[in-house]
Amino acid sequence: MYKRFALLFLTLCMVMSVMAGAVCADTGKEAPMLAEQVAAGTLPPLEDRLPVEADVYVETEYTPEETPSYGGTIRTNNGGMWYFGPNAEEPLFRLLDDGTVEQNVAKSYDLSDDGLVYTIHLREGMKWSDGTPFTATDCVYYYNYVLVTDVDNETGKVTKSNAGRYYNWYMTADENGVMRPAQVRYVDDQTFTITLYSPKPTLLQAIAIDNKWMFCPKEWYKDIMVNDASAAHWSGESDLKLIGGEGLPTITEEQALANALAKSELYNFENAAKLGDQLGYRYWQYAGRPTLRPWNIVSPLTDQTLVFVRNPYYWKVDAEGRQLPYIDTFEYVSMDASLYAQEKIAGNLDLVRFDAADFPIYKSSEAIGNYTVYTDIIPSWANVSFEFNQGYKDPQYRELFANLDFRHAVSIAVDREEVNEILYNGMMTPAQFAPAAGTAEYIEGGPEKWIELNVDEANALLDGIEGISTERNSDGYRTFVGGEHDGQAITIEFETRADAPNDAQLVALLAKYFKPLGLQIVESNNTDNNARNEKYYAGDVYMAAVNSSSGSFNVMLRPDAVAANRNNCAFIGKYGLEHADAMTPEPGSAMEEMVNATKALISASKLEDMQAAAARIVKSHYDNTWVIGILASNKTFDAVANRVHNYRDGFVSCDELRFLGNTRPYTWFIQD
Amino acid sequence: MGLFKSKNNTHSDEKKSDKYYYASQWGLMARKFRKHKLAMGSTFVLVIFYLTAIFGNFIAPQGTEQYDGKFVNCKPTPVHYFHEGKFVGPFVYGMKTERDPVTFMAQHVEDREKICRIKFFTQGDPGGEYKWLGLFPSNLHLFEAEDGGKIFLFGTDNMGRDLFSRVILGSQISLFIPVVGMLLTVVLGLAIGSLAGYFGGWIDTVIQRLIEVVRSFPQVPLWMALSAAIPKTMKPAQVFMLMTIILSLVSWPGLARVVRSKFISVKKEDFIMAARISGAPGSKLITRHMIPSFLSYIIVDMTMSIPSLIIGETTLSFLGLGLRSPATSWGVLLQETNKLETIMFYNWKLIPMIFVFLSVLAFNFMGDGLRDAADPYK
Amino acid sequence: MTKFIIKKLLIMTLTVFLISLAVFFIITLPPGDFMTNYVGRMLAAGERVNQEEIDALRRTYALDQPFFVQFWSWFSRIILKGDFGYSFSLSMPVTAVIKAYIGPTMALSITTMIFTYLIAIPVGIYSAVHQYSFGDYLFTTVCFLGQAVPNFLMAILLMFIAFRMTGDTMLGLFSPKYQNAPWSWEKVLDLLKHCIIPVLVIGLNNTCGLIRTMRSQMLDELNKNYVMTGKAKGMKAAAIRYKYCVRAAVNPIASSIGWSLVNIFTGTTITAIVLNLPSMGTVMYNALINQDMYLAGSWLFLMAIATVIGTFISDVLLAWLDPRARKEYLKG
Amino acid sequence: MFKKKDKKDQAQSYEISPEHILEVRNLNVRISVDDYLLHAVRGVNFSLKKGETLGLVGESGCGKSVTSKEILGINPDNCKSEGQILYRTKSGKVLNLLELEHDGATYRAIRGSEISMIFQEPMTAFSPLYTIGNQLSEIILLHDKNATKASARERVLEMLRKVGIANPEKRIDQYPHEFSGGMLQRALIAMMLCCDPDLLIADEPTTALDVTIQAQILELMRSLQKEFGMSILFITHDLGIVANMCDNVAVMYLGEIVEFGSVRQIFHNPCHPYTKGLLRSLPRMDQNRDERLYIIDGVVPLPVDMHPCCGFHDRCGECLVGICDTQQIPEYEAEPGHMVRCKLMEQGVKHHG
Repeated sequence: MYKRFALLFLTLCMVMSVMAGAVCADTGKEAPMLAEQVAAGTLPPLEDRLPVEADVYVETEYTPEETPSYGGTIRTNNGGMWYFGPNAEEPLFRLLDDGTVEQNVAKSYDLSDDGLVYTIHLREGMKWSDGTPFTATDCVYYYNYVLVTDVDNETGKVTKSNAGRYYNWYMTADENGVMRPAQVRYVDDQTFTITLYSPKPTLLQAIAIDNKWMFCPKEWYKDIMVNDASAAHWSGESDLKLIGGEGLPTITEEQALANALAKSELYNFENAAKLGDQLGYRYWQYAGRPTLRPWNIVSPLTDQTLVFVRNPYYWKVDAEGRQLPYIDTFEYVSMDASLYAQEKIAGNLDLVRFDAADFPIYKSSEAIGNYTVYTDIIPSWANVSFEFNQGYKDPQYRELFANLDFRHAVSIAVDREEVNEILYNGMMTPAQFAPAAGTAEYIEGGPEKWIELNVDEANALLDGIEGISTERNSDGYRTFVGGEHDGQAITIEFETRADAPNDAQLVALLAKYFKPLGLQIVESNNTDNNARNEKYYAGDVYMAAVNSSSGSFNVMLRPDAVAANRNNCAFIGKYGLEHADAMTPEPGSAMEEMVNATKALISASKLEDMQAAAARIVKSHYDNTWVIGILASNKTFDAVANRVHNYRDGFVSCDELRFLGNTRPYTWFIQD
Repeated sequence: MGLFKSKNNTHSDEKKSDKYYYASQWGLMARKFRKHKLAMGSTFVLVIFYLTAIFGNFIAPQGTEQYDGKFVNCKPTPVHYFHEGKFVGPFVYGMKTERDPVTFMAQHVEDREKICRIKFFTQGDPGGEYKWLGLFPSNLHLFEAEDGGKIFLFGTDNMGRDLFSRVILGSQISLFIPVVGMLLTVVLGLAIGSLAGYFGGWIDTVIQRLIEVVRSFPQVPLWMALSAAIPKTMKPAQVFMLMTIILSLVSWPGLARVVRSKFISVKKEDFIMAARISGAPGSKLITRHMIPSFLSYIIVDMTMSIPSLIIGETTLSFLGLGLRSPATSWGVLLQETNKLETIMFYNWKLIPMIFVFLSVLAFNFMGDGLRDAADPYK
Repeated sequence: MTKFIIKKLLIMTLTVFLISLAVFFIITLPPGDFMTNYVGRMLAAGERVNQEEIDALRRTYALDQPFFVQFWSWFSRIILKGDFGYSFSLSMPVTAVIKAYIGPTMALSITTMIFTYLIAIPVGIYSAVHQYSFGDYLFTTVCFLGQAVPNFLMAILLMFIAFRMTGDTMLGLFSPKYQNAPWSWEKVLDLLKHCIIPVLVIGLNNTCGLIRTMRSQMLDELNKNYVMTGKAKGMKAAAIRYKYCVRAAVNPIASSIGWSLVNIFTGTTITAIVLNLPSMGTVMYNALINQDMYLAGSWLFLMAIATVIGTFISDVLLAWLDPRARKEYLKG
Repeated sequence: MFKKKDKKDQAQSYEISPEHILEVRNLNVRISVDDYLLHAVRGVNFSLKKGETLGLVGESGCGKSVTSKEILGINPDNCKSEGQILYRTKSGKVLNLLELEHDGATYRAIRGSEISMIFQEPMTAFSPLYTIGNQLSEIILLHDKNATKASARERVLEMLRKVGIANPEKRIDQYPHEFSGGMLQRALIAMMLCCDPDLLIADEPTTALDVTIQAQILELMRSLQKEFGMSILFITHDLGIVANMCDNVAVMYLGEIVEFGSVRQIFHNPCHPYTKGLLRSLPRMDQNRDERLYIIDGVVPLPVDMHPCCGFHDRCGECLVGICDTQQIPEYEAEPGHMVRCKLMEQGVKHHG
């Protein structure tokens, strides 16, 4: 009896191992799912899909130690477009941890001696995910027709704020000091040039950080982008010359909308601006739009689970010549943030990112959930912080927020140790918002400034501020004196993020800490992060935020999160230069120095000037504590299923390096 | 037929059957109700719950805003009576917090060396001050551990707040919103229903349409929509009032409809006819004759409607659409249990659920008992 | 009958109109008109919005007009174009959102309803016929308990139990494995497995209510005089029960199908939020939290309409099932 | 003890007087209500001849309905009975009905076809959900194995005609709510006579109807009795009807038969104070208009915790303190066939007036 059973068992094992072997031990150069299509004749063979051999991108650095297998699905939470976007991002040049760039979509570049003309070389035979060729036309078209759409012919100034939306990497000062957009020109199918008005030593980094996708499929866009061919182009040149081919058809707004809708039901937009914004800028959310990415979305954005499937024309191979990526499918499941941990533990998510707050639960459940906790490095100034919108629309609140004593008072009213214990399991250290010791931008005493708890001093500071009362109303709050809000309690609303339950708790704690100061704190919860971001973009509709600014990876290369530039930087608010109707700071104010330093950084054409401007920005933070830091830690964590291989422990995770994208997900593979 | 008219029985002795026969309607109800053991038990439980809620600030060791950052997610502290075999009365051991070096999980362990006796009727810590019934300022608390000892009967939440205190303070909201809401419902339902039933005609038509419209709204989503519109800066007391209004706004039509139909049927009955013919004014007719004739029904119906109001409030708060922390209600407390890992690691946070469960069950049973008692045919 | 239906339909139209008025009022409840939001979004999209444009938009949405004009602009767009407005949090027309979620919501609701009736009617009959038996006490107790636990707690508890038993929390409608697999028996089984908890949670409350109603209806009927007549005729007790009592007791229950479906429909709201189901409930919740009132309002409106239609179905069913009611309805 | 077994081949056989169709011997019924045990029927004896009408008279709550339903075996399950109810079936066999299982085949075959019953409230005696025809033909289909739907319908039409329902072809397909009370009672009678029963129990069949209809229904019953030759057990509290309809009368009080006799005996020589009271409380044509109607003090008490006594003692004007309230009162024969259960009948007991 037992013998027979054992025999059966053995046979079963053998059958299974043979089957498993059939899946794992494939030595093919492409994924089985693609090989099937090739065999069926629905897809060209691999060599026709890759760029010419000399131009294929060979990924050597991240080659796994074990033999990788193709296939499988990775399932993670849907953290919004800025979570699933960067995971599969392919920029023209890729920014590296040390601040330099390397080849990516572009094969190489040449720089003229005067530092004004960049010649970019592309890969021959490279294709969009729908199989159409990717050429220099696509880059030139993108720049001239999608990115820079409305420039004044006379002055060369960008008139529509659409362009201001992105960090204006292409704006340089001409001989008269007027900022003018670069000229981007077609040379041949594998070559285009970028011509500047004055040198910009960090141009490639700027492109790598701020305009990663400096290309789009022209053929796909030409009849859905509004184009008034009768009017002269902003650069004064004909379409023909710009994009190196035949001219573009005339497309009215109605035609554009109709054509888009004809392409797919998913492209149902109410106006051309929306269409341009969604399909041109946030394109990776829309199924059917060809990309150069390793995985493309195939499901409508409304689906609960967004599915990204491999790009058969992906142009990277590993050291052995196998086409990347290894993993077939990425799934992003929408769910309430409170469910992440349990779904991770239950094994329904392969990857979840979390911070110190949840560390004990994830770490304790590693064995149950069959996953490993990895630690990532984040180059932050502070992980836990809060800040007030300096550009808030209400003048009385704006004046209060602008008062340094006010910020000093609230900073020393926070019991940092307690926040650490309650919210972060004591895993962080109390710190002000400043570059950490050991970094190039470090200022002596920066992280330690104003972090000693002293409620009495805080109250004394507030008592000294004009325009607010020293005595409290019946609820125990200070009120405004004079002005529109005369007699009303000072009530500050903090925006919190959807997927960060700790935000709400932090606000609750702040409310407790500020109650003795006589300040009322309320929380404004946003269930989806887009909603919060939109408020930031509007600049003047939110009052204050928690855990919004985390600092900068490198102020010179990426000032946005700490300088007066962006329209989504919480403390800057409407002072952000990207706002079409940006506020002008009062002469002589601290904010003016911040704005001027930012302007200096943007317009600098020499490396030293840039460094000097960056230092001014850091100093402004040191002097003004624009953002009030609470705790710092340079760590964040990932819980990754054990079946996912070739994941990197200790990688640097930040926006500039595209978060998880910095681990190059196309080199991950799954082995059950 | 009036063949034999009943008179006071001259021979009547104190026999059970006689009491059974001659008791008034209310006496009969009370008698029947007392016999319903489950209903009596439930009433007892509810009385205790409500008394606890009324004396909540005194019984709860902590106020709503108090917390202890050193004891986050602490499991319930056991109360001891014997130390090393010797009886010392109720006491808790001192508590030390350690963190696991690998997982950083906080572990709150008893310090067997340190004995903190439990004192009764003590002055609480600063922050525990309250005004009893909103009138009498006090900081007297039922019990407290000596020498800075920590006593968390139900453990603590993720802010280091004593769950026992919060359950009790939460009951002030969770148990009173339904009752106040119910009372509002009764007032609205009675007023509107009797208007429609008594006057009839176009008033009836208009009210009936109104009832139909309100009844067409699904209860929970409408609650959700209305609660979502409550401004966040509102004080808990105002939110409380708004919540009761919202709850009753949705539930009055049910009662109004019943009252209306009862009115119409009662209107035809002889004793109302008689009163009307004898010239009793309309208002007197309604309050003296008509409403008492189905008062028992209303009481039963209202008792039975409280559970859904309790569940409604709990659900809304749970979803973050009702009260917000630090104000507390059972729903607010249950917000934390939205996660599996909470149940896995901190199962004591489910304790508030027991109270929701018990109070709903108790109201159901009490309503059942009342209904059986009010039904003359059972 | 036709006259009755037409009359009911006319009243229904009036009710729907009044409902839409109430819904629109709720839409306008949150502070700050939706224009504030809209302008915010426009700015976010990189638009420079000037006063002229804002004014133009206000005119389109009739925001500069009194309440009733605004209402009419909203209402007429729904009636004439099927346009429910625009969801700002999801950046798409409300109609598209509803289209995407209505399927699963309906499927789940109908499954739950079938389950509800399949369980409630037999159990109610059993309980009534075997009044005060062990089974009766058991079911009655379960019903009481079932009604005492809020939906969301039941969902969490079942989720925990499922996790302890199977190692999976059974969230959503499919396991990761089958999420995007083509349809197969395994996938159907997987779907059914995932339906257990939602159906139980959504249905339990309703089922408990229905069991109790069915039981008391049945008890009522069992004590009616015609039962005596039947016995006097020489009918078997069971035959009387099934021919007369059950038929009579089921009538009000069967005719409650209309609003029962709506009950379940809305019951999914809370459960879906907790169990992460692809249902309108989750969408509505997020819309409410974000004060995306066009989306939330439309959903509320649809549910109210569903209730009206459900009530209508119930009325017609009752008239059809019960000769007395039929007569009464026909009369007036 | 009270459990009934439906034994097809009963070992015990019963004998009853050949002219009797029904004999009730020492019937006791106890009903448990809440935590009380009501002794609703206490040692009732009576018999019924073929073709005879027996009136069962008494106030509400005296046990007459319970007695009649016990004969048919349709009392609810909380009723426990002992004694004997002996019935001669159409086939001539004598059965003790109390031994039959309530829902058993034997009993069911008797109900409706041999013993029928018509009820007090015809409006609720029909299910509102089925047509009159459906409910009437059902009884035929149940008892007549050879009946088809068509033949049953024919029979129903015939019966409806017989009970005086106009336009039966139309009426047969109507629902009960489309009938008036009197019509429904006619329909009920038609239903119960469909199978030509030997014994008809009429439980206050006219109480819920108005006076003119009452007379019509009584007339109908009388004529049908002549035609079908059945016995009738007529339950009522209306002595006027008894005088019209019955041959014999049994007066019940608190579960006991306190007086039994022919109509003439009861009306002309009432012996029990209760019977006298009942008769005195009847309005009479020769009564002075200003004179108030006679009223018996008190109400029927509940038969709970019964100790040996005359049930009427606390309402009786002639009560013998120390005897009536402490002793079980035996039956006395006032004249042949006239039984009275009253201590006053005993020789030497002083009359109080």
